[in-house]
Amino acid sequence: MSDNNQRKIGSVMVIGGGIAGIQASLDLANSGYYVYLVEKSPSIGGVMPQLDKTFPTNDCSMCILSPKLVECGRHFNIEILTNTQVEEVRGEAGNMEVSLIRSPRFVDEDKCVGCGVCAEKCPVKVKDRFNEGLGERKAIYIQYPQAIPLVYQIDKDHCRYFIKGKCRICEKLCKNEAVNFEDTEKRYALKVGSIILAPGFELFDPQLKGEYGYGVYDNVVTSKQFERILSASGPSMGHLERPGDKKEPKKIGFIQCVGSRDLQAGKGYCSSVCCMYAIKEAVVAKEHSGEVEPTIFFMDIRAHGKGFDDYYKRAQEEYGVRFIRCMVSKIVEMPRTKNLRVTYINEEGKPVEEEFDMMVLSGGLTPSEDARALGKRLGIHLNQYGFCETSQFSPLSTSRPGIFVSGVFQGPKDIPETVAQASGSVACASGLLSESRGSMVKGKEYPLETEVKDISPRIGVFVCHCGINIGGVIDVPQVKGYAESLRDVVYAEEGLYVCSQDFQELMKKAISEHNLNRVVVASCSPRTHEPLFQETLRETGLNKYLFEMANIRDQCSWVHMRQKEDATKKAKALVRMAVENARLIQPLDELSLEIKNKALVIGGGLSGMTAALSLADQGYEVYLVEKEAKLGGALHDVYYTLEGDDVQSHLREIMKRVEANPSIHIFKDTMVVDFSGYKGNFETGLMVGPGMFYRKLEHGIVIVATGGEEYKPVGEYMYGEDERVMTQLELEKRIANGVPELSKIDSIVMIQCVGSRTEERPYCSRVCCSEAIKNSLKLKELNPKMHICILYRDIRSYGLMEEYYTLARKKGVKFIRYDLNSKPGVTVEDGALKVDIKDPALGEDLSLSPDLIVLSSAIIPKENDELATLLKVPRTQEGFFLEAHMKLRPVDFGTDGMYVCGLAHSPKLISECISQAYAASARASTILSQERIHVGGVVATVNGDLCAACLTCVRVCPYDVPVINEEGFAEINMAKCQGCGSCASECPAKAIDLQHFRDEQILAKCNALLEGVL
Amino acid sequence: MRLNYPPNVKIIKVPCTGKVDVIHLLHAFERGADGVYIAGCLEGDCHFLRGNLRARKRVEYTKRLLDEIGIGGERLQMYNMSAAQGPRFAEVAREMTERIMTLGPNPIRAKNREP
Amino acid sequence: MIVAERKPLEQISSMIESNSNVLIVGCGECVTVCSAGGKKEVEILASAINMLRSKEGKPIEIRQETLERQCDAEYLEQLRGFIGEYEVVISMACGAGVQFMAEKYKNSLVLPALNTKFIGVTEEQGVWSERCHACGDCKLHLTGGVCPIARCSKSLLNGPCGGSTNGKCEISPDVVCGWQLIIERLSDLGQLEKYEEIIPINDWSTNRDGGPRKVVREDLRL
Amino acid sequence: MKSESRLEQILTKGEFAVTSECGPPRGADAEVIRKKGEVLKGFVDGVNVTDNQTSVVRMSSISSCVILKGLGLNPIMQMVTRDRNRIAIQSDILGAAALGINNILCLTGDHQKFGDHASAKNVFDMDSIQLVQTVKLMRDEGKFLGGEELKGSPKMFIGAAENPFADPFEIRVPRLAKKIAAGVDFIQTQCIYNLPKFEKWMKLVRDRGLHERVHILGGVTPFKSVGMANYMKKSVPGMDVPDELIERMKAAPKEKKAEEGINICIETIKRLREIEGIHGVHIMAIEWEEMVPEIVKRAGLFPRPHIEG
Repeated sequence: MSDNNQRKIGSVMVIGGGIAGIQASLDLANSGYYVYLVEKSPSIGGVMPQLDKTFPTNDCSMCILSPKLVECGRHFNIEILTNTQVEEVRGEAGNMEVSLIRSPRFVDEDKCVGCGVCAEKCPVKVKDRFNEGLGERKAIYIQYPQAIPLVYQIDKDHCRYFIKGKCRICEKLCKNEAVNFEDTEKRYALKVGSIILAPGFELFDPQLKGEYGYGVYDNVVTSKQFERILSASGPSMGHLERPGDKKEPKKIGFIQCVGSRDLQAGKGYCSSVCCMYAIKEAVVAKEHSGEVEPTIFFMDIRAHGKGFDDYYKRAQEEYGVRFIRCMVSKIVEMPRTKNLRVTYINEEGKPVEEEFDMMVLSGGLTPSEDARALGKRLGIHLNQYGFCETSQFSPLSTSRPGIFVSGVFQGPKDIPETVAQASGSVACASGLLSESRGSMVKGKEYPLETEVKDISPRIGVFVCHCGINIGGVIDVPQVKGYAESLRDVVYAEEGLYVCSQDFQELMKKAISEHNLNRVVVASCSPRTHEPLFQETLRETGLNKYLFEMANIRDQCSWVHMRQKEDATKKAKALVRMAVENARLIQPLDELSLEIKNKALVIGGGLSGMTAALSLADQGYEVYLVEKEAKLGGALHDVYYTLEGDDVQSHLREIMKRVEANPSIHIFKDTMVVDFSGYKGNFETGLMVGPGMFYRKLEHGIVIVATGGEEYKPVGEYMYGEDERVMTQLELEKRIANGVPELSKIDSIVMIQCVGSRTEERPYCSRVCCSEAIKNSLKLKELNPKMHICILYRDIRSYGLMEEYYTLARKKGVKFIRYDLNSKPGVTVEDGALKVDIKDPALGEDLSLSPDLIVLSSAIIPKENDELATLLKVPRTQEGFFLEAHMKLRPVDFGTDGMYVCGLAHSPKLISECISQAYAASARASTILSQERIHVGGVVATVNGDLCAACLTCVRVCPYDVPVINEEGFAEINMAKCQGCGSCASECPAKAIDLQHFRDEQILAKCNALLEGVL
Repeated sequence: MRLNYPPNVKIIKVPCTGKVDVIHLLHAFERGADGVYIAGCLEGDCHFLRGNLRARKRVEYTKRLLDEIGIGGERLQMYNMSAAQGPRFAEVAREMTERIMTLGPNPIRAKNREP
Repeated sequence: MIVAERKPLEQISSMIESNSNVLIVGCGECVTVCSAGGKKEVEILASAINMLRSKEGKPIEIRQETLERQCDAEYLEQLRGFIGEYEVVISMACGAGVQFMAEKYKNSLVLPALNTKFIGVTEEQGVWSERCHACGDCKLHLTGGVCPIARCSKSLLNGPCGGSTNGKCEISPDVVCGWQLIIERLSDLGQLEKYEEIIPINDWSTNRDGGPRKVVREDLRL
Repeated sequence: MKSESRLEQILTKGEFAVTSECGPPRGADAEVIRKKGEVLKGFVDGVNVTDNQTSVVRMSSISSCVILKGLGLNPIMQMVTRDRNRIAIQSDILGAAALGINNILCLTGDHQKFGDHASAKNVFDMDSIQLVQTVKLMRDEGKFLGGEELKGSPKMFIGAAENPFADPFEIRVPRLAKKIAAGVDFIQTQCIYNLPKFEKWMKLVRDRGLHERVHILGGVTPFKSVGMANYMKKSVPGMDVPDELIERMKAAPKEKKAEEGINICIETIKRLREIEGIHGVHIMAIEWEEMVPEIVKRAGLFPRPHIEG
């Protein structure tokens, strides 16, 4: 029997615990696969925890990451393997054996509860790599406060015991006996069906660019260091100060392309994100202090993502960030002030010297040495820079079947693209392993829930010492005694670590012996520990909502360390509050609804077809709806890629696969005419052409892939008036069709940003620069002597496309810049085309007389406003669909079960459309793979008797959930309610309550806290 | 981050500041609280889209009510901060405590203490 | 709906200055919808009165109830069992409800907590505006569906007056000239010729000027 | 003749009529009104007596009219519908007629919000057009609104105001037509500063032949100062003051501002006389009655024609 006939293994290994690895793990685990998340450092999170804010929304990076970290950390089907590296992979796709090496942590993961006493007392201070060397940590440490797993680690290289053979203070202090100096390296192997690589990147080492003085001058920092300086959790607690003398810097310069677009440094690619992160850092610095004067030295501003150009504009106009288009030639430190004298050549070509307080080097992204070595060990092809090689039409597949890739290891990219690729790679793995879905996951059987509704409360209170974290400040026995005295409390106990495994057993015993029907734990924080205790409750047959926590550590002992008596008093109040609330909490039924395991994909272009195929591969039936009479959408107009792929043959191939796939039901000439339902249970009405008969579909998810098209710039640059003026796609068609006149042409002028980055369409269309370069190179193949001149504003050949920009220049394509306020003028003189332009670099007026003018025209969304209204999904001002979150939910709509991908989301390349389509498919699979979904819990419920049908809730709900039903009162669908409680707090009839946070409970908590005050 | 703040500050958890009702705020003062503040997410960062903006409006309304009642609207505040702004949280706790110290006890409580 | 607004707290509290207990009764209809006298407002008023009194060291016992409607006797009947225990009742209904409660409970002192403002609409969440004066003789068919009596500050039947400026009423730039609206509507409907018909002097006897009004449907009477 | 009004006679004869205005005092002193009357005597064909203008309480229009009548002037009683219901209005009309007042100017009246009794209840039992109808009914048909016949009908020359500059412009002419249909005999317009716009309006009036069915008197008010010009522009509803007039006032030397105001006024009157369908001028020299004789003289309207009887 060959390996191919073996049953595939339903588990996947994800290598790299950054945002890509985390997203991939969550999507895999939520769609029926067991996941090993392998991370070489002591905790997952990657680079995102180090960042302060994220562009273009200025969301706090840690805040948006944290929920994913926590979910990852507590997921049944994700096993996080930290301090671990992959040594070797044997076997084939579907059936692989991975050898792993785990280096010692010296702290037992099962015993450590993360209380941090060890680190408090550890005598050794070490430069903190998490803070990029700007702060200090102890030799026993966690990387950052929210680290997952929340387990300490001994830094062997700095630990006093390991160096001098004496100390072991941490061991003595750890009441849980978690410290283990005898820990050793371990080697073992695991079997998986597939592997997803997400090893991430490193920042280019700026010491390699000696002219900037990094490592020599105090106040030259890397962009990542600057992130830490800006961060509220950073070494200066969010105070903007320069490392040299802690002075607040006023003039801050940013140097772009440090280790990018630099052939000398061996980096011929663009790192894609540095422009935006530098702008963000400049803006955030400005927000820290209005005094700051940021300046960014750049070559081209590459703000090619969704909403980026707008951000760039605001940085200039609202924040007054100064942008200077030039390269800095050198930096010299002023000996006394430690200020930096920067020399650069300005746009007029004159050398300028200017003094700055601080310089930030925008370092490029590069695959880490470890990642490259890993790639070699796995036998996958890497390109010259060490990025994983992939093709345009399968951007997520490595050269080795069964191993997929996502994130920066595949090429430089920003967070949303990384997240999309992570989800996308999950769809690839899932497509491979769908027959084994669910075979490795761990389910759990719980006892039947005890009925408690009409039984009076019997409350058990468990008070935690948390080692000395709580016990060292608060008089725990006294709090326990006090708890016993409270109404309806029938049992109280204290424990050294209430969260420890043995205490859980004790808790279960107490619940059954004392017939407890409500449980209060007074300990650390529900943020990290609530799920653990709720799990214990479920194991004893109690509804998980019958649990309440008093936060006497994070909100008491830790913050009132020096006021021990007050802290004990407050702890009692917090316990009293928890008990009073526990008396009122009710078990909440989570309604279990069947899922319609079918998908609806709207739009039959590349993205829609890719998503449909991926869903079909994953084992789902798909309805694919296309407005036109044929599939393929905008791809019919593209003939080849920049890299040379034959697009039309790929298109034919994919269309054939879609048409032949028995799981895909295609509706052409079809319109969506009505829509209702919620995740797992949608209903969509179609008018199916050409007969226009009505068809109703039931499905569990929706993917919107309605696409985009090239803007026809009628009236601009004589387009539509002179046939020698055409768009890039029109030119491409001629090249592809081999129109013979083309090779005879002498000169061509291409104009960039036609209809993009304008008042009307302020966004960058992202692909036009590479499109122009692509067609120029093709024309140069036809006729190497052809004069080609590209008039541009910024060349945005991001990522590896930079190489082709370099190539085009080498082949003699001329690039001339223009400003928005002096656009090129196109006229016809004596029958000849004439282009007038003011070159801002030379300040001269140029006049060109090309034979052809090619306009790099914007990408606009396909007509979609009616659909948006039907689906109740939002769009941007420009008419692209708007995702739930710009960074971390790039293909989700705010409404659960609805996704977007491709050009309908924003302009993008073929490979990016494909990645997103896979991503949407993977996200959809997290719902479709379930048999039932549980809805309810913390949701708003309406008391129809009280409801005045006033519509307040209908208007207030940010998710449009409430409706007035046929009986004339408000109805809130449990499956759609997000549980924010806005409706409840505005209902003038008090007819709405948010479960688990009912008014009665909040008032009782209030009363309990304020007991004895009056 | 274990940053010290005054122990008189006690926290009632809600899923979103959008859940905070006028009556919750009044109730706290009715029961003798000297001051109440709402710590919501940064504006624009609401997980539930606009809960914190709704809360701010309700706080403004309740402040006026408290002025009418004679408790004083300045005893009620709305702050916006992110989960990563530990120092800001402690700073606000101290700021609010100082404000209340200056204002003195809730007049209801003061009256109750009179012999 | 009938739109109302809570009276200033000071006014309400001064009405019950000498009382030691009070029953606050909300109404579940119009005044709930316009957020003036529903269950939520009852809670807020109760809390506010409680604080006002505690602050003065004169505690007061407060009971809260909210009826489906205060303009129907059957609902008012629900107070029968306990209304007598209270020295004073504050009704958070419109003027009709307050009076009807007083009529039904002759021995109870019933006080208004609201100022009843007008018959109006919800222009947007939190904004209500007047549309109808209940004049008893609807003329909307003559004026493009915009009421000159309710919408013109002077109730002119042949407006606008000379004070109409930029489409706004002379009383305030924030008030739209009712006649401007009528003319716009007539013009949109292609009925501008109607404007030149003089609407004759009005018969106000159907209005409150004819005395308290009553509608009787004999067929419905029991 | 509908009445014994000198104004009616002048207009019927086809003479260019001159009226002016006189605000009653805020008190019971009859001398105030007499003094104002004396100034105007011989220079005007009628004097409007305002009725609690801008909702500020003053001596009643009827009694002031009687005083002026005693001086030999021809008072035009203004009556607003704001303060009286139809019972009081009809009663006052009868009373005024009995006292020899034979002109009435029918107005709606400013909202009480502007006056010194903002908390008053307004009446608005009828509007100005309905008031015109009422007076006509009493005069021509000898009936009360209630339908009963009256004995001794009030012979009043019926006037109304019209503001060609108010919004919305498209109904300004139809509105005049409505007033004519209601039975108005003469119209006094709002102060005219924007002559081109006024001429446009008059063209529309003539296009419908309305100028042949009613006597239109153009209203003018001299600026006393730049401040007044600005105030009229910005604060008086329905007033259209072109910027160039304000500039002209500003440009005038300090001691000659008032004179410039008079000059503008006189120029306006002269231009009004040229407009077909304008039968007279109504000079509203607010609290500046003493200037009326000079204006009348310099506008070439003095002496006033002699009327028999």
